[in-house]
Order: sequence, then C-alpha cells, then structure tokens
Amino acid sequence: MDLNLTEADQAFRQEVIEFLNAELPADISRRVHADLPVSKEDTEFWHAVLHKRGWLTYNWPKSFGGVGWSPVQQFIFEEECAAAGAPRILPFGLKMLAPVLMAFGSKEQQEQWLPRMCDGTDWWCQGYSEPGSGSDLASLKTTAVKQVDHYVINGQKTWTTLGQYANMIFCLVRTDSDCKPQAGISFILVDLATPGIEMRPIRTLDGGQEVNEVFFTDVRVPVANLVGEENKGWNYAKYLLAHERNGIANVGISGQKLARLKRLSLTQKRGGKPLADDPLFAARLARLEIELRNLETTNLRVLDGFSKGAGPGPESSMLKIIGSELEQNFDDLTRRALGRQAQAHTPEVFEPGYNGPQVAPQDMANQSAAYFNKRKVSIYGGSNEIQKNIITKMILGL
Amino acid sequence: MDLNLTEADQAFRQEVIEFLNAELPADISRRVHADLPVSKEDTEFWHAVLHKRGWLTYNWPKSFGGVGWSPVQQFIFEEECAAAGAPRILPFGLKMLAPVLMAFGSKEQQEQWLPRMCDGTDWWCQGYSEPGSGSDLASLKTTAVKQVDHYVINGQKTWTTLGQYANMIFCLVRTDSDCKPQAGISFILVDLATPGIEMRPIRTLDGGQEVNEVFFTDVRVPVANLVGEENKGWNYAKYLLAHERNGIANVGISGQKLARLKRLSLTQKRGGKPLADDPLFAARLARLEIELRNLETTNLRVLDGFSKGAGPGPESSMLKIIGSELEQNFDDLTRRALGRQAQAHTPEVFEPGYNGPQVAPQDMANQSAAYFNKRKVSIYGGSNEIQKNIITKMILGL
Amino acid sequence: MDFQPTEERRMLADMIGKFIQNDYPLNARLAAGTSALGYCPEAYSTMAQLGLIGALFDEEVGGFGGSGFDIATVFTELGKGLVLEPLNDTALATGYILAQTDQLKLVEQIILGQKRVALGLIENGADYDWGAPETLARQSGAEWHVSGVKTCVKFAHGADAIIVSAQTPSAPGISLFLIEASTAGLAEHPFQTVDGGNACEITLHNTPAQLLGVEGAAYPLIDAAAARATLALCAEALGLMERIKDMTIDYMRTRKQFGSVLGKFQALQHRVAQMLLEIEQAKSAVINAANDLQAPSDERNRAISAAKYSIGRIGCAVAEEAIQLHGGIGMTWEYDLGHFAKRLVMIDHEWGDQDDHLMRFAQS
Amino acid sequence: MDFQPTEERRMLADMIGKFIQNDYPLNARLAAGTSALGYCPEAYSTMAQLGLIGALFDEEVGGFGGSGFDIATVFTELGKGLVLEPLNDTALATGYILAQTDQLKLVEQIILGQKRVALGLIENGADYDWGAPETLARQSGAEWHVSGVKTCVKFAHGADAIIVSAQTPSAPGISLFLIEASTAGLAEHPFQTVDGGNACEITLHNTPAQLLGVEGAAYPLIDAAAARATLALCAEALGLMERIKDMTIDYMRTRKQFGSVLGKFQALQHRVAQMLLEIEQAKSAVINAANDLQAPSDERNRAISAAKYSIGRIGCAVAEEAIQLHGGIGMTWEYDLGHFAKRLVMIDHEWGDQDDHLMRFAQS
Repeated sequence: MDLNLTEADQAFRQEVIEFLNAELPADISRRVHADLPVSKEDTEFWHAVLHKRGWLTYNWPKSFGGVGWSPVQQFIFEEECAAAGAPRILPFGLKMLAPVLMAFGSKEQQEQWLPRMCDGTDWWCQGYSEPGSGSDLASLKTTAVKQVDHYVINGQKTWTTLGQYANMIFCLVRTDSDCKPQAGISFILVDLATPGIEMRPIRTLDGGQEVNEVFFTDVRVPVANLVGEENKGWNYAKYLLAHERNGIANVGISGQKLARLKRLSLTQKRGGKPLADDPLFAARLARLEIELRNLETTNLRVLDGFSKGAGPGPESSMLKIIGSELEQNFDDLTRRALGRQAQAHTPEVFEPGYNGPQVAPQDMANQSAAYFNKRKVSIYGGSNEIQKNIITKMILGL
Repeated sequence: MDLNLTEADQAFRQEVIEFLNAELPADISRRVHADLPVSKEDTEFWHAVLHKRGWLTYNWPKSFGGVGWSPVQQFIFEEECAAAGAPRILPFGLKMLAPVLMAFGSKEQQEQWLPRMCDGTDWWCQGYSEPGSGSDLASLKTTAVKQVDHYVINGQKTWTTLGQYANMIFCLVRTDSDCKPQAGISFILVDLATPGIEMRPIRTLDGGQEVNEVFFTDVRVPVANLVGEENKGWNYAKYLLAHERNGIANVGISGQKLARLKRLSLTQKRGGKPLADDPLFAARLARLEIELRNLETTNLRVLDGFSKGAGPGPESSMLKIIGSELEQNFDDLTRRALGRQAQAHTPEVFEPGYNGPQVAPQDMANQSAAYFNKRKVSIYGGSNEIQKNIITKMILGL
Repeated sequence: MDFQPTEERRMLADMIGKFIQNDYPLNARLAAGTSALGYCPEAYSTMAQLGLIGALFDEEVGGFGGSGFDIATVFTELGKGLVLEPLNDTALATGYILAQTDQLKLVEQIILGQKRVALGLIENGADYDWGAPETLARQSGAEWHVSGVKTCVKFAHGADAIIVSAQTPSAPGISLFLIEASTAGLAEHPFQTVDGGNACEITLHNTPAQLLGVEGAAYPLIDAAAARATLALCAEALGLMERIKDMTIDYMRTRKQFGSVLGKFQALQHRVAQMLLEIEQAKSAVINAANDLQAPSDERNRAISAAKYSIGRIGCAVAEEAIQLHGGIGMTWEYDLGHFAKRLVMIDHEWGDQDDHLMRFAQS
Repeated sequence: MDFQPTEERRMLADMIGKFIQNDYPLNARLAAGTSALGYCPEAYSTMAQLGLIGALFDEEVGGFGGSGFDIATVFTELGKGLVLEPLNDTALATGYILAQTDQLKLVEQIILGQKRVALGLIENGADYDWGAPETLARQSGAEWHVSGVKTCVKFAHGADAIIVSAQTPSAPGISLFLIEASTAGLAEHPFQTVDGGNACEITLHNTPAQLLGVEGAAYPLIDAAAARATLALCAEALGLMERIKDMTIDYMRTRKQFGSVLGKFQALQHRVAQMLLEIEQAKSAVINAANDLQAPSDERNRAISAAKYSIGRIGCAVAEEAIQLHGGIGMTWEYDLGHFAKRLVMIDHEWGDQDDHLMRFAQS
C-alpha cells in the first residue's frame, strides 16, 4: 500500500499541465470555471484539440485506439483538466456508446461509428428516459416494430442532454411487449435527420436549456443500426451503467471547486474579517475538504480494483452517491459564501462590453443558477435512490 | 394566538415549584439529575407524595379523579417536575393502562384497579413485545386459551420495563389464530404471583437492569381479567398508543438537560477557556436549544388541538420522533462536553463514603452510560421507523 | 396561551388566498419577475387596496394590524402564492422606520400603495452586517449630503425614495437618511435576482438627503425594522414550504414508478415524514418569533434568530429534498416546484443566513 | 501508487484474525474489562509473543514494522476482535517515545510484553490539549522531582512505569519524564471506563523521575507519538466498524418482521447503504493517515486530523445507526453489537474528538 505518486506519474502530470497551458484558451477556461454553459463550438474545438493529441479516447482500450493509461493516470488527467477549466469531454458517444459498441457492436458498426465520434463528425445524445420511465427505466414504452429491413419507431424520449446539438441518438426501445419488461428492450442507433423526429427544448429551473424531449413518429431506422441482439438491450444498458466508472466520482471537478472556494473564502469579508476565519464556515469547508480527500482514495481504490479484474459491484454506486453529493455540497457552500451576492443572477457580466454592476466576484456571477442546476447530479444517471437500491441488493443479496 | 402565560398559569407554576421545593428530597433529586436508576422505594415514596396532593393522576379526566388541568398546566407541571429532578411517574399503570380501563374496562374493573394503582397497592408493567414481535407487534404469539372461567396463557413477553418491581402485568395475547393477526388479540390483566410465571432480567448494554423477559407456562387467569371484548385487544392497544400524548415529547426532561448542559459548558474548560466559548460547541448547543424552543410550541399546539377535539393524527408520532431524538441529542452533546471524562464509568461516586477519584463533575458520573441507555427512546414505544410509517400512512392516505 | 388565530386574521388569510387563486397566476408572476421593474405594479396596487400593507401597521400610524401575528399571517399567505411584489423591505421595513420617525404622510402613501421606499443598508454584499456603514453623511447648514455605495438593495428600481444608513462625523452611531429617487447624485444599477425580481446597486455622490430621527441613534430602529422584515421572511418561507409540502404529497400519491405510486416506497415515505415534521418545527419557530416581536429587544432578537436559523436550515433542506423526491420534473421551469424552491433557498440569503443567526442566538 | 497490502501485512492480519477467532472469546474480554487490572495479562502476553507489539516498531529499535500501514494493519484487526489489551498508549505511544530517547532496553521489554509503560499527558479531563502541562519538574543536582496531577491515564494500573509531561523552571517547552510505578510520591487512583478497561488519576508529589530526551524539547516527540496513537485508534475504529457492518448485514438478512426480513424494507436498505459507503470513506481516511505518517509533521497532522474527524463522525453515526437498525436486541449486554458500539463511540473521546480535529484541520 502506497499512495505516493511514482516519478513517472509525476512526470505525466507535468506533461498534462503543459499541454493544458499550451492548448486551452483562457476565455473557454473562464466560462467553465464560472459554470456557464459551454457552446457547441467550444466543445467541438476542445474535442479536436484532444483528438489531435490522441487523448480524446483516453479511457478506451489500446486495441481500439486508447492510450493505455493506468487508472491513476486517467485520474491525474481528469483532475488537471478540471483544475484548468477544460470543457468536459462529452460522455454520450465517447464514454457511454463507445464501450457498448466495443463489447456488443458488430465490426462494421465499430468501424463506422467509433472514428466519427472522435473526428467530430457525430455528436451523440442519449435516448433512455421517457416521461413515464425515469427511475423505472425498464418500463419504457417507445416501440420499434420490425418491417423487413427497417425498424419503425414511435414514442417519446426525455432528459436528452444537449440533444439540440446532436445529429445522432442511441435509444432503448421496446421490441417485445409479451415478456417481462427488461426482456423486450433493444439498443438502437438513430440518425436525428430521419423524418418523423422532433426535438423540443426543456427549460430547467435555473433558466438554462440543456435537456430536451425527443418525439418519434413512424421513424424508419435501418436494421443495421441495431446494436447486438434484438431484445438484449437491457443487458447492454446495464453494462454501460456499471462500466461508467471513470470520473463517476467527479473528484477532479470537486477538487477544482474546493480550490475556487478556498480562494473565495480569503476575499469575501464578514464582519471585517475574511470568511475563512469564520469558525462555522471554516468547519463546513474543512468537512468538505476531508470528504474529498477520503473520496480521492476511495475512488482510486475502486479503480485499482477494477483494473485488477474486480467485477462491477456496489462500488460504482457508492462513488456516484458520494461524488454527486459532494459536488452539490461544494456548490451549496459556495452559494453560502456569497452571502447576499448569491441573489444576483448576472451571467451577462461575461458578455463583451458589459458595464453594469458586478455584484458577486466575476467567476461567481452564475453561481446560484449553477447551484440549482447541479441538483440534477443526484437525479440523473440513475438517481441516488436507485444507487442505494443497487448497493443493498448486491450486499444483502436479497 | 398568544404564547404568553396567563396570570393564573404563572400562579400555578409557582404553586408547583413551591410544592416541589417542600416535598422532593434532595438525595432523590440528585440521583435523578445524574440519570441514575431510581429505586423502587423512591418511586413509591414519590407516588405517595403526589397522591396525597391529588396530583398523581394529573392527566386523568376529572370524572375519574383527575384534577382537570389544561394542557398548558399539565405541561407546566411536567416541566417543573423535570427541572426539580422528581422521579418520573411510572407510566405503565397511570398513563397507559388507566386510559384503556376508563374507555373499555367494566365498571368493576375500573373500581378494582384504578384506586390500587394510585395508592401504591399495584405496580404495573407491560406485556406487549415478544422476542419475534418487536416493531411487528401484531405478530405476537403468546396464546390465551379459554377454559370455562379461566384463560390459560403460554408464551413469552420481553422488554418488560421494571418488571422486577411489579406485581401486575397487562398483556396482549392471542385468543384467535384463524384470522388476520390484528383480529385475534385480546387485552388481559395478569397477577404476577400466579403460578407459571417467571421473570428474568435482561442486562442492557450500559450494564443496567431495567428490562425483563417474562415467561408464561400454563398460567391461569380469571376471565374477569379480560379487558373489553375478546379479540378486540388490538384496538385498545392502538387507542393506548395514540392517546399516550402528554409528555410524549419529553419537553420537560430535555429542558432540564439543556439547563444542566449550559451550566456544564461554563465550568468545563477547553484550551483554558470555557467550553461555551468554543464556536462549534456553542453552535451545537444553540441548535439544540432552538430545536427545543420549537418543540415546546409544537407540543403545545398539538395538545391544544387535542383538547379541542382533534382526533389522534400523525402529530403524536411527530412529537415522539422529535422529542426522542432531541433527548438523545442532549445526551450526546453532554457526552461530548465531557471530553476524556466521558470514558469514566463511576456511578460509585454517589455511594456513601466514596473517596476515589471524581473524574467528571459529580452529576456526570453516569453520563456515558446514560447516553448509551437513552438509545432506547427512539426504539421503544413504537420505534421511530414505525412512527414514520404511521405519519405517511395517515398523510399520504395510501 | 391561545393557539387559535383570531377571526380577523383568519379572514385576512382567506382573502389573500382568494386573491392569489383568482388573480395571481404563476405565469404572470414569472414574467413579471424578469421584467425591467421586477414585479407587477398592478398586482402591487391591488394588494394595497385589499389592505395587505395596512395589515402590517398599527392603527396609530394608519394601519389596522402591525403585530407579529398580523405580519406572519400576511406573509405566510403571500409565500403560498410565491408572491413577488415587494411588501417586505420596501413597505414593511421602511414603513416601520418612517412611522417611528414621524413621517406619517409617507407611511399613509405606502399603506395605500401609492409610494414605495427602498432600504439601503448593505455595502458589502458578502456580509449580512448592517451595523457599521462606511457611507458618510455630512451636514452643511440645515442640509445633509450623503456619499457612498449601497448594494443588494431589493426592488429599489422604481421606488419613490430610498432610506440609507450612514455614519456622520459628529455622532458615533448610525444615522438614517431619506432620499428621493430622482435626486441628483443618486445613481442606480439594477440587476436581476435568481428567484425573480431585482435589486440595485446604489451610488450616492454628495446626494441631498433628509435625516430621519435623531442623528447617530438609528441602531435600535434598524434593529426593530430588521426584526419585522426577518419575521416576514420567515413567514413567507413557511408559506412556500406549505405549498412545497402539498406538491410533494400530491406527487407521491400520483406518480408511478415500478408499478406503484412513489408514496408506496418506504425509503421515500420516511423522508417525506421527516420533511413534514421539520416543517411543523419551522411553523412553531415562526409562531415563537411572531409572539416575541413586541418583547424587549434581547428576547425579540433571540426569537427572531431562532426562527431565521430554523427557516434557513429547514427551508434549504426542504427545497433540496422536494426536488430530489420529484426527480427530473422538479428540475423543470414548467413545473411550479422549482420556482418555490429557488425563492425558499434565497430567503436564506436575506437578513442573515442560518449560520449567521445561529451564532447570533448562541452569543445572545 | 499501490493499493494492495504487502504479503507480510496480509499474513500479519491473518495471524491476528486467527488468534482472535481461536483464543479471544468476547465473554472473557468482557470479564477482563471489569476486572481490577482492566485487561487480561495472559492475552497481552500471548499477543506480544505473536509479534503484535513488534510489528509496531522499526527494525532499528528491535521491531519488524513500524510504518503507518503496519500500525493500521495491527489495530484494524484488533478492532475486529474488540481487543481490550492496551497496545496503544502504553506500548505503541510510550514505546515510540522511549525509542526516540534511546531507552532501547525498555523498548525491547515492551516489545516482548515484559513491561508496560503508561502515558500521562492530560491534566484537565475536559480538554484534549496536552500542550501546556502545569505539572512541574525541578532539578536538584542530577535528580529530577515531579509534582502534579495527571488524569485519564489509560491502563496505568499495573503498568511498570509511567511517562509524564511537565514544565520545568529552566526551559520554556514541555519535557517528558519516566517514573517507575513503585516510586515514592506516586499515587494512582484507578477507575473503570465505560467501554471496558480502566484508567487512572495519578498524583505526583515530589516524585523522583528520569528526564527523557532534551529538556523543554518534547513537543515534536509527543506530537509524533500522538499521531501514531491516533492512527492506531482510527484503525481500531475501522475494525470495529467492519464487524458492526457484518453484524448489521447479517441481522438485516435474517431478522423477520411483518413477514419479511428487515433487509427487504427499503427505508432500512437505504440507511444500510449510507452506512456502508460512509465506512468506505472512513477506510480511505485511515489509509491516507497511514500513508502520511512518515510525512513532514504538518502534512502528517493534517492527514491524522482528517482521519480522526472522519472516524469520530462516522464512528458515532455507525454506532448509533447500527443499534437503531437492530432495535431492542442491539440494546442488550448479551448481544455483541452494543460492546462494539460503546468502544467505537469512546474512541471519539481519546486524542481529540471530531470537532477538535475538524478545527485543527481547518486551521492548519
């Protein structure tokens, strides 16, 4: 047992830092640090930069063009990207669909789709949830009926993140209703330009627009777009969820939020003294910092276990719960640190030529909206309640 | 709406204080304040004192010899008794069995048993729980089979508080097994001197002995001891629980614990300063004090509603949860205030002639044991989990 | 003791409830919240005509209420409707200050909804402390001139005047000054608030102003006004929580997952039960504060801090928990809950947050 | 980085596990805990012979371990067995001090289980601070004499000697002194501890003593010893939690109420899940502290405080939650859980509680 970084890992960290220093534009970093939405162009730009360096697929197996980093190296990369304020790598294609295609897709599908998600040809989004099927995903009702060489899809998907930028969607659809719900689901790839698809924005409580509803009316999809076997889609979906390990704890992002909050606590003044000297605030901050230090090690322990062949267990669910709540707690404490300034909702301070009041420190101009927006992280990706069900189901074995 | 005491209530409070000053012996008060077990003799003595004054049955209806106090007066009485360190009035006869007898007992039963629980003839204990039936009380298995003019009881009861001092027990027993569990239960009074009864002590984790197991082997009980109708016992038990309102929030006891803890925080020193100046401790104490102030009003609001005819609702369960957790939190914070002294388990400091070390302040000599002992209050009387089931069942109506 | 609301207050509450139900649709509220003014002047005027502002003031100064329980009644009902219109800082708080400093004509206009007066106490938006303003007022002859910057002044845009706190060279304490909105040397910079509505940064540069009350003696006056405004916030939060409770119970009873309504899932049941009992405790805290509003200032402030702490802690917990219990739908703009939750959390950011009031209580 | 225990440590852990399973019944432990000595000397001796004490020390001073991970391995396993015998303050901590002050003969005897040396640092039992002793040591010629009172000295009864901290007139810092148990002027007053075992109040009256190390320079030495003892406590707590976790899972799987095992009730499931993930976090905290035991003292103390805070918070929560999840049975002396819970909570009362370490971390 030894938590100290090897010299090789230290050198690797330096390499990542230098890369980020050289390649990441300051204006993008500034917006990411302020938790503002990242534009389509900025995301595509950053994907291209990473792709050029070969790091866009940093968590892919070497056989599919990955870089072969250890879990520790992957963690270092994520941590430094977060610290630098790099846009996150869009997970839908590269971290969610890709592993499914690698494990269950045909060789043709792999050759067709994997390169396109790397070179920016495709922007993928996810078609899992439905209005009546949130936590109870297996109850989904969108149907795909086979007609010779096409499936005809009818139904509705929702919570489709950044669907407004996407040209492709992977969906879970019902191909058999005469069986228990999980057994009749298939996994299919759909071109969003197909006639019969309508994408409508959902405005979220913070005023933002990052999720969508997708309506399917007699949408014809070639059978070649079915991944794996018909009616086996539930297995692929579970595989995807259980293997969504890297970064699930969001340690890098929380680490960046800790650093930002520590800086803030030195400049915000309460009663004439830095907020950092306020004992209740200091205690809150220390609790979060300790929780993060613990999570860093928990995360690496779990990743190490996976890399040594440990099967998907309750650990992924634990990381999801701890990581999401910790990230929310950082946003919560940051909001508290702002005092009355937290009331201000002034993302316009980032607009060129803005000359109105700057109520909160500039990188906090969107903080309260971000706090409300981040309530999502304990809901999406399988709500934390679902994760607790999974943990006890596995550990109690009932 | 007006929370201020009337002059009459203020005068009443003064009357209670004067009574306690005059009648409560200092050595009893000292032991009660230190959370030490109260002896059988001290309890009987105090019951007799209250009985002489007519206050032992302070929460009985006037028609049965109660004093006709308002909810506020009852609360004042409980608060002052707790503040003075009076032994608690044993609830099993006076607050649990008595209301059931008044509502469902025969005139003969009322005339026979009610006076005896007042004059000290009977010490009642409770036979509800069984080893296999804790939270799931209705699954109880102790049987009572009717044979002409007797019931023959076989089975086992447990968690019988202070059963070692009792001469009478009221029991829930199964008189019919061919129906849903709740429908076959009867409520019966048993003389503990009857052959076939064995009472065995259960030692608790704090080392104390206040609960017991009771074994029944062919115990013959006259049918006259059945309360109400056969197989209707579950209704009586529910009536008892829902009407166990006065004092369920333990506001008086928590108030006394707050006062004790405030005094302690002035004398305990940390880093050369009183513990009261430690910001994290001060915050913990303030949280509890505020919670208690809120609970005082919640409690009185609920009692007021009851006195105006509001039926038993989820409020009793809320008071039980908040009150029990708050009492535990006071014991918890008191333990924290002791620092290393909390390790000492030295109830012997109260023994005459003791001349060993007094590690903690004297009234704290039993505090850690009391902290562990008080974990029971969120378990007994229907665990807090059962109370939450009741609340949502009533409010969601599902 | 008496735990029943008076007949008058019950009628007042019913009347506000009906107004909200019939004439205060949430859509209009949301639109008004992002408008330039940040609220709907017609709705404000209607509320004044219905007597909602009058209920916040003593008969002596032209109102017909003014006790803690009157204030709590009005704002609890306003909270239930997520009412945006600025009846707190710019009417209740400033009206109280003006009444105590014999500006009865202006108080009358406030009660009638004809004028609004904003309250500028805060200079450092990171802090909740109003006790040591750096804004400076200087007297030359009979005239006062004020210079300084006030921030997070709620609904100052469109107000007829503003009351600001300042220090003066000649007296050690705080003084209060009344400044007409159109006065030369006053500049306002409005910004939006995340819960709907707006606030301003106000810069004062040698701005002519009228001294209110006695120079240097405003501390207890501001303290009493703050107690009223804080009580009103707590009551508003209680109203918000009552509605959030209803929405959550309704959702638990109707939303199905895994073949049952959510309310059948025990893990959720127990969390709902916890939420409900916490709201009961919050309600008691508001009652305690309303009851003690007339008490001596130490006792009053303890009750106010106990309530604001309770509301802050429980309010944030209820807001977050209700969203979590709703899942995705709770995150949407279309569903009412999120807007109630935003306001509920933002209440923790006015007049001192939970930690601030906890330590005030601990140190009192 | 490497997350696997070494082969040696795995064997050490197995060996301790087997000893507990075969030779350390809980009944005997409970009886020993209330005996006059407060522990079982035979068991202590066996553990020494098995090398458990040696594993806590460097090879240089006669041990075969001594790293943070060695200490964590031993005490985690001892925690799983609720082992009472005093390997911490009176062996690990004092042995470290003696090793650093060249008392290698005595260290050897400690490792072999032939001698035990208690550690008296605390004079105010309400406090966790050992940094400013009032106990006074005076030098006359080559002799030192110490006067003062030490309290809550764990397992001093039956120890062969005691190390006490004192101030001296001639140097500003803290000094450490070794005093034989039978020395004139030393009086011990033992008392029971609630988790089994005992502690003493020690009065010193002009008691002849031997200076350890350099006069006035003991602070960093005590600090390092405290770090070791605190790490050991954290590891012990982790072992206790692992057992409590197993007991709770087992109970959830077997105890039936309302026709199902408890583990089928979702409200309890979610609480068990929360407990499990908190224990994982506690484990990580212990690993971090073990890793940083050799780091520079600032960094080491931050990791130690992070661990002790985590263990204090999570340990108390786990103890209380496990009892609640068990219901009545968890309250009984006969069932193992309560004894594990008592020790787990009492660990928060040694070497600084959760609040104490939280603020140390915050201020470092």
